Amino acid sequence: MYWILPHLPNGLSEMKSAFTSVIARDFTLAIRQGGSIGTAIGFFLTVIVLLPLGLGPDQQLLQRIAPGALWIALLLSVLLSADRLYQTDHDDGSLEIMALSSTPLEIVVLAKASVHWITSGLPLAIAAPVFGFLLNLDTALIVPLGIAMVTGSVALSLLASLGAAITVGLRQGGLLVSLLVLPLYVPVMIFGVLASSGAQSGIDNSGTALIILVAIVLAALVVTPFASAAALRSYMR
Amino acid sequence: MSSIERFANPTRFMRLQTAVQPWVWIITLALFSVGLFLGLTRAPADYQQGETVRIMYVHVPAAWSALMVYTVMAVASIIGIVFRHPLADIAAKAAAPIGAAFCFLALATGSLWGKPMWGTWWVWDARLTSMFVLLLLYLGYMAIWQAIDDPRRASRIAAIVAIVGFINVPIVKFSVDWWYSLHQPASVFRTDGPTIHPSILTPLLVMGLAYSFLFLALHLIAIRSEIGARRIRQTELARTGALQ
Amino acid sequence: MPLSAIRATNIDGKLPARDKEAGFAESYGIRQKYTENKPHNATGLREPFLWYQLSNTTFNQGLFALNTARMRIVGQQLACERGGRMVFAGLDFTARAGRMLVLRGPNGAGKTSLLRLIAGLAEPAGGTLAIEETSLPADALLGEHVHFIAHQDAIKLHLSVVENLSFWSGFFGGGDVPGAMTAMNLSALAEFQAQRLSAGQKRRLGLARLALVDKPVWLLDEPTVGLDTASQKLLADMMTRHLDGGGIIIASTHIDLPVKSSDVLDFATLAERAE
Amino acid sequence: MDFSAPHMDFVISSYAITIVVLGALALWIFSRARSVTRRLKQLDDEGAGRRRTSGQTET
Repeated sequence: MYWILPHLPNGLSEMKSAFTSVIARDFTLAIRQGGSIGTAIGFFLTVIVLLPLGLGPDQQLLQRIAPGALWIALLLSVLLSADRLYQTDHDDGSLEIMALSSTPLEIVVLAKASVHWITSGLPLAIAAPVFGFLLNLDTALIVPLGIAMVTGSVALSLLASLGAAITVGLRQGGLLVSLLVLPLYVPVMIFGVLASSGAQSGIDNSGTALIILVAIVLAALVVTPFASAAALRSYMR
Repeated sequence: MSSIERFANPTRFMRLQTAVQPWVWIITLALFSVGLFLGLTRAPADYQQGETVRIMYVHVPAAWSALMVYTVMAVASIIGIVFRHPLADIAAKAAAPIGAAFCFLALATGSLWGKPMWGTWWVWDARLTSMFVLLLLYLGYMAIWQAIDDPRRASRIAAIVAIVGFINVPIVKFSVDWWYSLHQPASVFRTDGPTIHPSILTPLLVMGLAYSFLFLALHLIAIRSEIGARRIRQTELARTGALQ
Repeated sequence: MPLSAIRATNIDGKLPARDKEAGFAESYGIRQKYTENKPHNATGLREPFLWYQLSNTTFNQGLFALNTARMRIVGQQLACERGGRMVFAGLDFTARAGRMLVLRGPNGAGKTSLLRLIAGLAEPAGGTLAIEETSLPADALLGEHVHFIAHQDAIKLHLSVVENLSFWSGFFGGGDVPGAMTAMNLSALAEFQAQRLSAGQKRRLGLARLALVDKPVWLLDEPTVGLDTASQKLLADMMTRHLDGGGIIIASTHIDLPVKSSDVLDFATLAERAE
Repeated sequence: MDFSAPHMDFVISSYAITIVVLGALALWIFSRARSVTRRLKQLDDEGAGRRRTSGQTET
């Protein structure tokens, strides 16, 4: 790749301006249209309410499953909030114009995914521990849960945007997205729960689990932009 | 004409396939008979599991080959997406149902093994759980092929799905092992590892080889018919092109 | 295509002496291959995914001054398939600098498919598409040097006119927003949200992108749809200016735009030849 | 191996399900291959017929 080097300064500035303008646009749109984050939190609460109704109001039981239940609610709502991430850009032709520019589509994907994280993933990750009291969450766990969720939600948003990109041209997105993305969520959830549920059977691995969670986030940060951009390109050809 | 160059290599493959096919089947049957003979008659019954241990000779090879097939699928997808080799896409697509069947068998026999051992049909044991996730990955991959009509587009998207899933598999395995080691149930028993006695290991390996050759045989046929299907599509395409 | 060929296009060439960028490239020890009078296949979208497709042309918009004086876009024996059906086959065309190529033909004849194919948004089922006599590097993709005006206007309804345009100018790394608005007579509507615009005004907003950033090749798919005569005049003026600057326009229109120096590619006759 | 051993039914049923599933898979693959070859042959005959009637060549 040595032959890129002389042109990087020029290219970088261009890509930076593209990146920032996509972020600015999507952020403005998210604020103008509004509603999306409210819907996501509403969905989150619905899942939380269904759990005691299904499992019975046993406080001890709820307290024991609280971290896992909150994580499941979180990843479901993040997944569904990203379902239509690329839809409007795909339908109104913006995506094609972006693909035709000299800015790699990976940059666009990264920008859109980060906006989704800021507008959906992060608020949910912050709200989730707060709503933990509904499940009688051990108050000592609120802070570690918050940290783990804010970290993990980055990976959740990235993988959800990958799912949205893979199904952008298809009529029935939702179910397929879930089938494709939920298996990818398994490691995030496992280490997220471990990082946020403190001491398990004597030993406390939450620190290690959090570090591994960060590693997973970084891996997702590397892989998903390329995969999503490739998927979007394939839908345009 | 691009369609010709697109199928130049496949035609060579067809010739190769017709040549090797019978030998592959002979080897497969031979391996199966040897493996079953050793496993069912020669290998001893386990001192605590009794005859139940013989389930291992269909369970473990199924799990092995499910993983192997997914690897084959991912490698084929990488070749297909980087070098645009049509045969690679076709090979990946043809492998998926076979791998899914192996994966399902691993789960079913595992559950049948678990009932007498654990007393329940299903235990969230680390191995079974990661197998379950693998089955989900297979289903997702096949769902993509179902959902997208245009084969060229479908092959690219499916390849991306397969590659991402392939990156995911070891992470899932690692995380599930970790998770399982933390909530450890009372009775744990190992189905493989260095402790196995050769009289058990030999039939196990032979059966594993037999499964691999069965995959090879079925895969070759599936690829062949997939090439045929694409060629049918091409021909009909050419007809419509000539008509309008 | 074989890796060796692609490497060869990236290195081991000579720079024309007249190129003002020669010193720059040489100073980095890079010797940029040029394809004067040499055609090369230029279709498709660039995939950083494939390491060997990465090259300076991904990044060096504006670094190489486009020499479009004698530039030609030449399609030979192009075939296009869509939805399992052959749209057209054996299509030959040449688009010359300073001239407009008008695509004529009934609906479904493949005018849009051809435009998408040139832009790189569709893959030819056969044939070659090449840029000839250009100063673009050998591995340039045509798609990165075109304005593509499709049926959709690529505008966000919740953004105002000026916001839409400044997004695109920011995305393309700088553009002339006020100029674009005056070119399509949108200055009065600058603060209007796009959802309050009429269909024709939306179309004008979409077309304003042409004046926003300078690109040598314009691909216009029914640009006049929903435009009143005044706006059509504006568009025609813009196109004439582009052609006078040595640009290339390939447009599918039903009405005759008052644009001089235009060739016609009729898909009806093409279909007859296919019989 | 003795068939009177405890849990023998589980062993037998696991072997049975393996045979059934793999057999079904093989059957499916074989039938698909057969149908594809039949259709291909049919198309080739048509193509040959078209060529014979009108001198036009395959696209």
